[in-house]
Amino acid sequence: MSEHDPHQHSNSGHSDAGHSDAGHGHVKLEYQPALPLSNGKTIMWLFLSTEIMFFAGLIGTYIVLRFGAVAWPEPHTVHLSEPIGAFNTFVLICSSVTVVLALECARANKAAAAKGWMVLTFVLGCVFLGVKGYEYNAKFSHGIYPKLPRSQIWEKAGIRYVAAVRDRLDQVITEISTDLTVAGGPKTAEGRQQLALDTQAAEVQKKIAKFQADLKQPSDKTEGETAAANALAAENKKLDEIKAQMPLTIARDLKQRVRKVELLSAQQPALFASKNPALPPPGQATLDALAEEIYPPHHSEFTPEGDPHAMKPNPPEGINDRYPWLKLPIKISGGNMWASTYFLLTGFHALHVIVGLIVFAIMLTLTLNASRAGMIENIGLYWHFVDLVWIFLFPLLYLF
Amino acid sequence: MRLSGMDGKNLNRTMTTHIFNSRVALTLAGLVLALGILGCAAPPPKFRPNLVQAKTAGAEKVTLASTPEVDLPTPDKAPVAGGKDPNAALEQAYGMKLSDDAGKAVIESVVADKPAASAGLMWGDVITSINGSSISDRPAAVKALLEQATWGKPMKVKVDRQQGQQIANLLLAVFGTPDHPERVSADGSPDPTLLKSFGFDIDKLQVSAGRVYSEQSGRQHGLYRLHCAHCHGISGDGAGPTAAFLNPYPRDYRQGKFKFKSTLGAEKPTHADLMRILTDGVPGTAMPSFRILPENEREALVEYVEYLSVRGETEIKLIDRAARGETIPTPAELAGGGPLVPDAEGNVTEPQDENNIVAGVVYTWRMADKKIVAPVAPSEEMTKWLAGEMPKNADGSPASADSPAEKRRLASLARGQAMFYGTAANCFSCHGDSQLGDGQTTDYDFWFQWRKSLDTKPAADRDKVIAEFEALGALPPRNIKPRDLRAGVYRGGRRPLDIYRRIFSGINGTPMPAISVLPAGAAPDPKKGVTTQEIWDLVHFVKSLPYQPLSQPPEQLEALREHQIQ
Amino acid sequence: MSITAEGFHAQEAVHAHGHAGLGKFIGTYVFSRDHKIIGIQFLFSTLLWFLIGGLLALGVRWQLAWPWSNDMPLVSKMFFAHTGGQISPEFYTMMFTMHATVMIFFVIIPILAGAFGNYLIPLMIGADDMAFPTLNMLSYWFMWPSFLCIIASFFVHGGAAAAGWTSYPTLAALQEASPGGHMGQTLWLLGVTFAGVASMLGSVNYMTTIIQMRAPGMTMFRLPLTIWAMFITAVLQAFALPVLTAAGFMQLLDRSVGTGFFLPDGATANNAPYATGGGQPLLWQHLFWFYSHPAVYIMILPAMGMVSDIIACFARKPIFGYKPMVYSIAGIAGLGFVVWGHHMFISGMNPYLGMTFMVATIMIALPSAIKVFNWLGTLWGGKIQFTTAMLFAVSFVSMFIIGGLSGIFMAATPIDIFIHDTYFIVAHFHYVLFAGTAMGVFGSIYFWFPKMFGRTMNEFWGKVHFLLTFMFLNGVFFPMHILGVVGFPRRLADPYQYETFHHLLGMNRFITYCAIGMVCSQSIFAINFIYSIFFGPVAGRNPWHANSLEWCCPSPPGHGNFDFQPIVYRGPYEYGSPEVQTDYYPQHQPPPEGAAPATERYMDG
Amino acid sequence: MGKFWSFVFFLVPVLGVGLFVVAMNFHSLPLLNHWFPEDVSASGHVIDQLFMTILVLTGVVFVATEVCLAFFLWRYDAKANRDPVRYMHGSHTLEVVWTVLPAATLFFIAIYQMNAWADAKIRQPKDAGVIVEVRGRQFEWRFRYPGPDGKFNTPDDIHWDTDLHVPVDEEVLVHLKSEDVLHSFFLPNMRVKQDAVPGMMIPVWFRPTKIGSWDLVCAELCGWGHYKMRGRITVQSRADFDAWLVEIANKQHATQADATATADAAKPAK
Repeated sequence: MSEHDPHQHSNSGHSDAGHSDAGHGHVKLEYQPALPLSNGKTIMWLFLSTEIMFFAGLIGTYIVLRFGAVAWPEPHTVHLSEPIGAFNTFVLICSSVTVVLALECARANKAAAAKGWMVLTFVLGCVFLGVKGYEYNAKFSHGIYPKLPRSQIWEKAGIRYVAAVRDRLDQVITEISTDLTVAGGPKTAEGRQQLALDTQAAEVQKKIAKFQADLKQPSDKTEGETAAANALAAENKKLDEIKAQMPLTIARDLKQRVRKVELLSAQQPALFASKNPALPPPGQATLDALAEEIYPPHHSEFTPEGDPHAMKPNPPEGINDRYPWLKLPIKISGGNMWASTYFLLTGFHALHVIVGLIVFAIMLTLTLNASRAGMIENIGLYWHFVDLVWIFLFPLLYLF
Repeated sequence: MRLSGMDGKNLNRTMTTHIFNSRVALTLAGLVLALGILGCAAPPPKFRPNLVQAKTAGAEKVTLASTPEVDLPTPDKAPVAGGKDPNAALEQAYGMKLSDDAGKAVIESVVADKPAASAGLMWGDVITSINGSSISDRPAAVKALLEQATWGKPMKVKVDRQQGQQIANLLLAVFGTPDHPERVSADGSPDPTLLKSFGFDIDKLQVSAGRVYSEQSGRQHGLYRLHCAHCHGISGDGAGPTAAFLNPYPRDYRQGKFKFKSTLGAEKPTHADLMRILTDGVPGTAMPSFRILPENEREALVEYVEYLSVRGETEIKLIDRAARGETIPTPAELAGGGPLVPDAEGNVTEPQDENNIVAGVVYTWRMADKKIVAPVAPSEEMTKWLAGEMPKNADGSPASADSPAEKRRLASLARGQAMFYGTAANCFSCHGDSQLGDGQTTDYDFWFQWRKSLDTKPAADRDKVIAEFEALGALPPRNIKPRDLRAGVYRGGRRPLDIYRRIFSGINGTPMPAISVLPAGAAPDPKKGVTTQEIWDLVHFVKSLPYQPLSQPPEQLEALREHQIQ
Repeated sequence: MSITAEGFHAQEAVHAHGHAGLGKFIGTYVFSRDHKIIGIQFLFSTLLWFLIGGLLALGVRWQLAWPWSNDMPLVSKMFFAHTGGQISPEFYTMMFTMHATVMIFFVIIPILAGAFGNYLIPLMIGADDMAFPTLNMLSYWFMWPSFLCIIASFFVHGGAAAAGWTSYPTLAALQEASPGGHMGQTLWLLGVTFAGVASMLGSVNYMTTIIQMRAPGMTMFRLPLTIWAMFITAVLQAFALPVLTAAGFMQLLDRSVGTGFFLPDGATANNAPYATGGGQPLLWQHLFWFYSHPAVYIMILPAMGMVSDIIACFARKPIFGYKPMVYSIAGIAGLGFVVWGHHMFISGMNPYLGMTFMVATIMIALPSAIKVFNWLGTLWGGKIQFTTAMLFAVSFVSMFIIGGLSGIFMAATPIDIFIHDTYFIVAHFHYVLFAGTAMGVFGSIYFWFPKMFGRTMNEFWGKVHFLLTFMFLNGVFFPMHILGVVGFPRRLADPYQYETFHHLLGMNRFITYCAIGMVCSQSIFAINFIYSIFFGPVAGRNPWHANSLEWCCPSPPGHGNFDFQPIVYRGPYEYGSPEVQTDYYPQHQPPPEGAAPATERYMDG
Repeated sequence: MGKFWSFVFFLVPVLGVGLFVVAMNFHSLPLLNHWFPEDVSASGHVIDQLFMTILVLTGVVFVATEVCLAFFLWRYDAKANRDPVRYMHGSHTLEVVWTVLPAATLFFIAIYQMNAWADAKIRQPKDAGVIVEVRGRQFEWRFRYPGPDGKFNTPDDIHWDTDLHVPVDEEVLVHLKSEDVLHSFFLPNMRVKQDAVPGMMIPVWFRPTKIGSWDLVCAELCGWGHYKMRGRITVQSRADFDAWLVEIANKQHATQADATATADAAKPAK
C-alpha cells in the first residue's frame, strides 16, 4: 500500500477545507460523507444554526421583557426614526444582493467584477454601521443609555425624579462655578462658553451704559439722539440674545423653580405661606403638573386605574432637547428596559456586522477568482444571516 | 492478536511520542499547580492590627513610643537612705523603684513630681543604657544610678518602652483575652473575681466567648463567634471578615458609642437597649433580628458585648494616655476603683482616681439606667394619630377635611412640618426639603471624622492618608447618609417613642444632633427651641411621610405588577 | 487489506519533530492540532481541576460536619488566622459555588466532550483527524482564559463568585448584593462565557467530522454508541449553549454597564436602592435552565455511550437493542429541550406551566429506563469479564438507576414543593453526575488508557480503587436522600441552627468521613495513572479484543491515526459472532471468503 | 472474583432499601427523626402520601433492576459460565413491552399529581382567616399584618419580624415579596415552599392544624448570610393570636418609656 502517493486515494474534494494542514505523509484516508457539501460549508451552516439560537435567546428576551413590561415607550419618544431604520434595512438587503453578485462573478472567474461587487458590499456594510452610529449618537445626546450606578432614565415623574433633576442641576452649577474659578481659565467647553458669553455681555453692557449716558446728555442733533436710541435698542437686543444663550443662568432658574416645586410638594399651605409669602397659594397644583412645566413629559403618564399600555404621545421636547449638555435625568415610562434591550439587540447585531466587514476586508486583499468561490459563498451565507437577523430586528424595534 | 504484531517494532517511537505527550501535559499540569501554589503562598488577608498598635477607627491616628531617651536630673548630693534594698535610696534620689523582672532593670513605680517622673520615665520602662553605657540588669542600673552618678548633673537614660506591649499586658491582667474573658493569675490559673467585682457575669461571658461547640446537654458555646464575629470582629472592632461588604459598616464596640438607645446624648445604652437591638435587629442595616435565640443566649451575648466594649474603651483610653506622653497606670491602679456592683437602689459609687480607667468606664455603663429619656405623655388624640387611627365620623367613615377632628390632625401635621423646616429643629438641612435624606451627603460618622478633616486636602495627600489608615485596619471611609424619611424604614425602631428619643437626644456618634428644647416655662420661641409637647407634632409629621401619596410611586408600580401576575 | 508496519511515516514525522527545537516542540505538543494530543491536554487539565473541585467539596463537607470549627485544614491557618481560624460564611458560599462551577464547566463537560470526544471521534469513525484541526486546537486554548478567570477570581477583592453555580439574579447581577459579587462574579461570567465558546467551537467541529468524515462503509447505524452519544451531545451543545452565552452577556451588562434585564423596579441591595430596572429575575432562570438542563444530558450522554461500548466488549456480546439505544439518546436530547422548567417549579413561575413541564419531565424517564433495560439485556447471556473498566461501567448502570429513579420525585411537582433545594436533589444529581458520569469516565480511562498511552493500567490497584470509590460514594450520597426527606436545605453554612435539622449533624459527619475516604482513595488512581504512563505493561493494538476502529491503530496512534485505509464491513458490537472463530469480529475485518454478504443486523428492536 | 463483585452490587439494593426502612420507622433508633418532619398542615399529608406512592413504585423498580443486574453478573461470569454467548441483537417484543409499560406508569404518575399541585399553587382560597405580607430581605424575614383597617400600606399596619404568628385551623394567605434578592419561604412542617422574587408578589397559602412553634427556613441562596436567615412560625389559637396582635400593635405604637425609665426628660438635656 503506497500511502506516499496522495493521489491514489483521491480526497473526493469533501474534506479539503479543513485539511490544508495535512501533509505529514500519512495515509490519505477516504471518507463517506453524508451531505453533498464541503466541510467548510457544513460547519458554516452548523455555526449559523448556533448563531440562530444565540439571537433567539436575545430576541426571546426582548419579547418577554417587552410584553411583560408595565409600559413601553413609543418609537419617537426615544428618538427612533422609522425612515432611517427602513433605509438601513434597504442598505443591508442591497449588500446581500451585491455579495451574491460577487459570488456569481467569482464562479464565472471574473475576478475584477467580483472584487467590485465585494467592495460595494463592504461599503454598504460601512454605511449601515455609520447610520447605526448616527442613531446611537442621537440616543446618547438625549441621555438615553444604561448607566451605573443609577439610570438616567426615570419611569415616572415623582418626588424622587424631581430630586434627581435637582441633584443634577446642583451638580452642573457646582461644576461650572468650580470651573470658572479655576486659575488659568475654564477647563470645560461649557465653562469657556459661559466665560465668553459673560465677556460679551459685559462689553455689550458697557456699550449700553455709554449709549444711555449719551442719551442723558444734552444733544444738538435729534438725528444723533435717534441714532443713539436705535443703537441702544440694538445693543439691548444683543444682550437679550446673549443672555438667552447663558446656560448657567438657565440652570439656576431651573433650580429655583424646582425648589418651589419641592415646597409645593409638601402639600402644606400653611408652610407654603410662611416660607414663600410672595408666591400665590398652590391651589390644585400637583407635583406632576409642576414637574411637567419644568420638564414637559415625552408622553402621557400611565395611571394605576388606566390601561398601562395605552399611551398618548406628546411631542418630544423639553429642556434636554434645548440644552442637551445639561444631561438632566429624563422620564420615559418603560424607558430603562427599552434602552437595555435596544442596545443589546442592535449592539450584538452591529458586532456581527463588524466581524463580517473584517472578513470582507481580508477577502479584498485576495484575488477573487473561481478558487475563492467557496470562501465567498461561506462569508455570503454569514452575511445573509446577519441580514436576516436585521430583518427581524427592524420591525420588532421600530414598527411594533 | 493479528494487529499487535507490529507494535514491538514501533514501540520506541511510540514511546517517545507519548512521553512527550505526557511531558506536555505535565508541563501544563505544573503550570496550573504553580498557579495554585502561588495562590496558597500569597500573603493571607490583612491582619487587623491589634488596637494597641494603632487606634484607627477613632478620630485620629496615634503613634506609641518605643525607645525614648531622657535627661534624668540628679539631686545635688547622694541620698542618705541605705540598707540592703537599694530601692529606698533610688526613691529618695529619683522618686522611682526598680524591680528585677527576668533579669532586666524594670521601673516598678515612679512618684509624681520627683525627678524620674518629671524626666518622663514611666512605670514599666526597661532601662537599657545610662550615659551611653549599656545596662543589662538591675544591679548594673543601681550601680550606675547610685554609685557612678555625678550629683547635680543630669544623666542620659535610655529606656525600652514597648508601650504597645505594656498596654496589651495591662488588658490581659484585667480582662483576659476575648477568648478567655478572665484575668490570669500569676500562677496561670484563671481568676474571675476581678471581672465579677465590676459586675460582669462570668458565666455569661464564658458561653459567649471562645470557639464554637455544644456541650452534651446541648448548651451552645462560642455564641459570639457563631452569631456576631463575622461582622463585628473577634475583638468587637466592627471589622470582621464580612464587615467591608456591609452597608452601613457594623458597630465598633470599642468606641463605647452606640446609636440606638434610650439614654440621653452620649450616655451608654442600657442593658435593655442592647437586648432590644439584638432582639429586633436594626432595620435598614445588615443587623438581623435574633428574636429566635433563647433569651439566656441573648442575655449572654449582650453581657459579652458590654465586656468587649469596656475592654475596648479601656484600651483606647490607655492608648490616648500613652500617646499624650502621660503615665500609664499600673495593673493594680487600672484594676482599682471597684467593686462596681449596683446596690439595692441601683446606685454605684463613682471611682475617684483617674487611673482607675476600667472602673470609670464600667461606671458609665452602670449609670446608664439613670439617664433614660422618658418623654412627656402626648395627648390622647395624638396617641391615636400616632397609632394610625384616623378621625372618623360616627358611622366609621373617614372624617372629611373640614371636620374639627381632622382639622386638628392637619394642624398638628402642619406644626410638625413647620418645625421640620424651622430653625430650631433644622431637619431639612440634612434630611432634605423633600425628606429623601439628600439634604447633605458629605458628612461622616464619628469614626470617620479623620476622613472629614482630609476634605480640604489635595486628592493625592488625601489618598495617602486614607491608605495609611486602611493599612492599619480601618475600613474604607464612607459618607453617612441621612435617613430617607419617606421610605418608612427606621433603624432605631418605628415606635413613636423611638423617633421621639432620636429627635430629643440625637444619635450618638453621628451628625444628628439633639433638638434644642425650651426650658420648662419659657416663652414659646420657634427660633430658639421647641417644647417637649411639640416634639410629638414632629414625630407625627415624620411618621406620616411614608404614607403621603408622594411617597407612593414604587407601590403603584408594584400594584400594577401584582395585577399582571393575577 | 494488508497491514504494514514499515512506512508508518507519521511516527517518524512526529519523532523528528520532537528533536527539531523548541518552536517545533511547542507547535507539535503545546499548540498541537492533532486531536489526540488535544484530547490528552483536555484529560490532564480536567483531572487537575477534578482535584481542585474535590478539595473544594471537602471544604464544604468539613464545614457541614464541624460547623465553624477552628481547624479546617489548610484554610483555617492560611486565610482565617484573624478570626481564630473560623472560616467566614461568604467563604463557605464561595466554596460550594466554585465546587459546582469547576466540576461542571471544567471537569465533566470538558473531560467527556473535550478529552474523550476529541480522542475517540476520529479514531472510531476512521478519520485521520477532526475536520478542522485548528479550530479544535482553539477550542482547547479557549479553555485557558476561562481557567485563568476562575483562578484569578479567588484572589480579587471580595473573593470568588458566591451566588451559586446557577448565578441567580438579583444576587448575582448586583455588585452590592454579595461579597463575591464584586469582581469575582464578573470573572465567573467571563470564565463561563469562554468555556462556552470553547464548547461551541468543539461541537460544530465534532458534528462536521461525524457527518462528513466517516470511513467507507461506516454508515450512521454502524457508529459505536459512543459516537452517537458524542454527536447528540454536540447537537445539544450547539443549540443550547448559545442561549446561555446570550444570557451570560446580559448578566455581564447588568453588572457592568447598568442595563436591567434581570433587575426589577424598586428593590434594594445592601440597604441601598439600586439602578432602576423593569427587568425580570425569572427570565435569567428560564434562559439559564434552557441551557443547563440540556447540559445535564451533555454531562451524561457521552458517558452512557462509552459505558455501552465497555459493557458490550466485556460481556462479549452484541449490545442489546442498538437502535432503541440510539433513539433513546435522541429522545433524551429532544425532550431535554422542553423540560427546563422543572428546575423552577417553586420559582414563582406560572403554576400552569409547572403542570406542562411536569408531564414532559416525567416522560423523560422513559428513554432513560429503556437504556437501563437494554444494558441489562446486554449483560444477560454474555460472558462477563470483570475488568476494572467493566466494574466501573456496571457501577455506572447500577448508580444511574438510583439517580434516575430519584429524579422522578423531583419531577413530581407537589413533592418538589417539599424537596426542592434540599439534599434530596443534591443526592440526585450527584448520583447522576458523580456516581454516574464520573464512574463512567473512570471506566473509560481504564478502557482507553492502552490506546492513549500504549500501556495498560494496573488491574489490581484499579479494582481496589473501584471498590473504595464505590463504597465511599454510596456512603456519601445515599444518606443525602434521607437528609432531603427531612427537608435539610442545600447551601446553608450552618443548618444545625434550625431546630428541625439540629439532629442531622451525626449523619453529616458520617457523610464527611466517607467523602474524605473517597478523595483519599483517588490517590490510588492518581498513582496508578501516572505510574502506568511510564512503567505499565505495554499494550498491543487491541488489548481488550474489541471491535471498533480505534483498536486497529497502533497504541498510541501516530499523527494521521491509521496506517491503512479502514473499510467498515459491519457494526461495532459483533462479539461472539458465529461467522468467525474469534469471539470478536472487528469492524474493518473483511468477511471470510465465501461468507454471506453482510446483512444489516440492527433493524429489529 | 465474579461472585464477589456480584455480591458488591447486590448490596446496593439491600443497603439502600434497608436505610430507607430504618429511616422511615422514625420512632426507632439510630435514625430517630430522620424522616419527614411532623406534618401540622391540612394538606401536607397529600405530599407525604404522594411521596410514599412514588417511593413504593420506584422502590420496586429499583430492587428489580438492581437484583437483575447482580444476578446477571453472578450468572454470566465468564469464568463460571459454560454456556455459549447468546449472539443476539435485541428483541422487538421486549423493547415494546419495556417502553409501553413504563410510559403508562409514568403518565399515570404525572396525571395523578395534578390535583395536589393545583391545590397547592393554583386554587387560591377565598376564605383566608388571616392575610399577612411576608418580605424577605438580606437576611431576615419581615412580616406585615394589615391592622384594624384590613388594608396594607396604611399607618396602622402592624410590623413584625422573624417569628410569624398565625391562627390555627384557618387558611393563612401570605403575600410573598422580596426586597432585594431571591429568597425562599420554606415551612418544612407545613410542606410549603415558595421562592420570593423581587418585583413580584406571589400568593402562598396553608392551613396549620396544630398549635406550636416550628421553623421557617430560607431555602434559596440569598447571599453570604443565607444560613442566618432563620425564622419561626408560631401557630396560636384564634384568641391568643388576636391578643398577640393587639399586644404587638400596642408595643409598636408605644409613646411611653418602659417602667424602668426614671429620668425626667422634660428638662433640657444639658
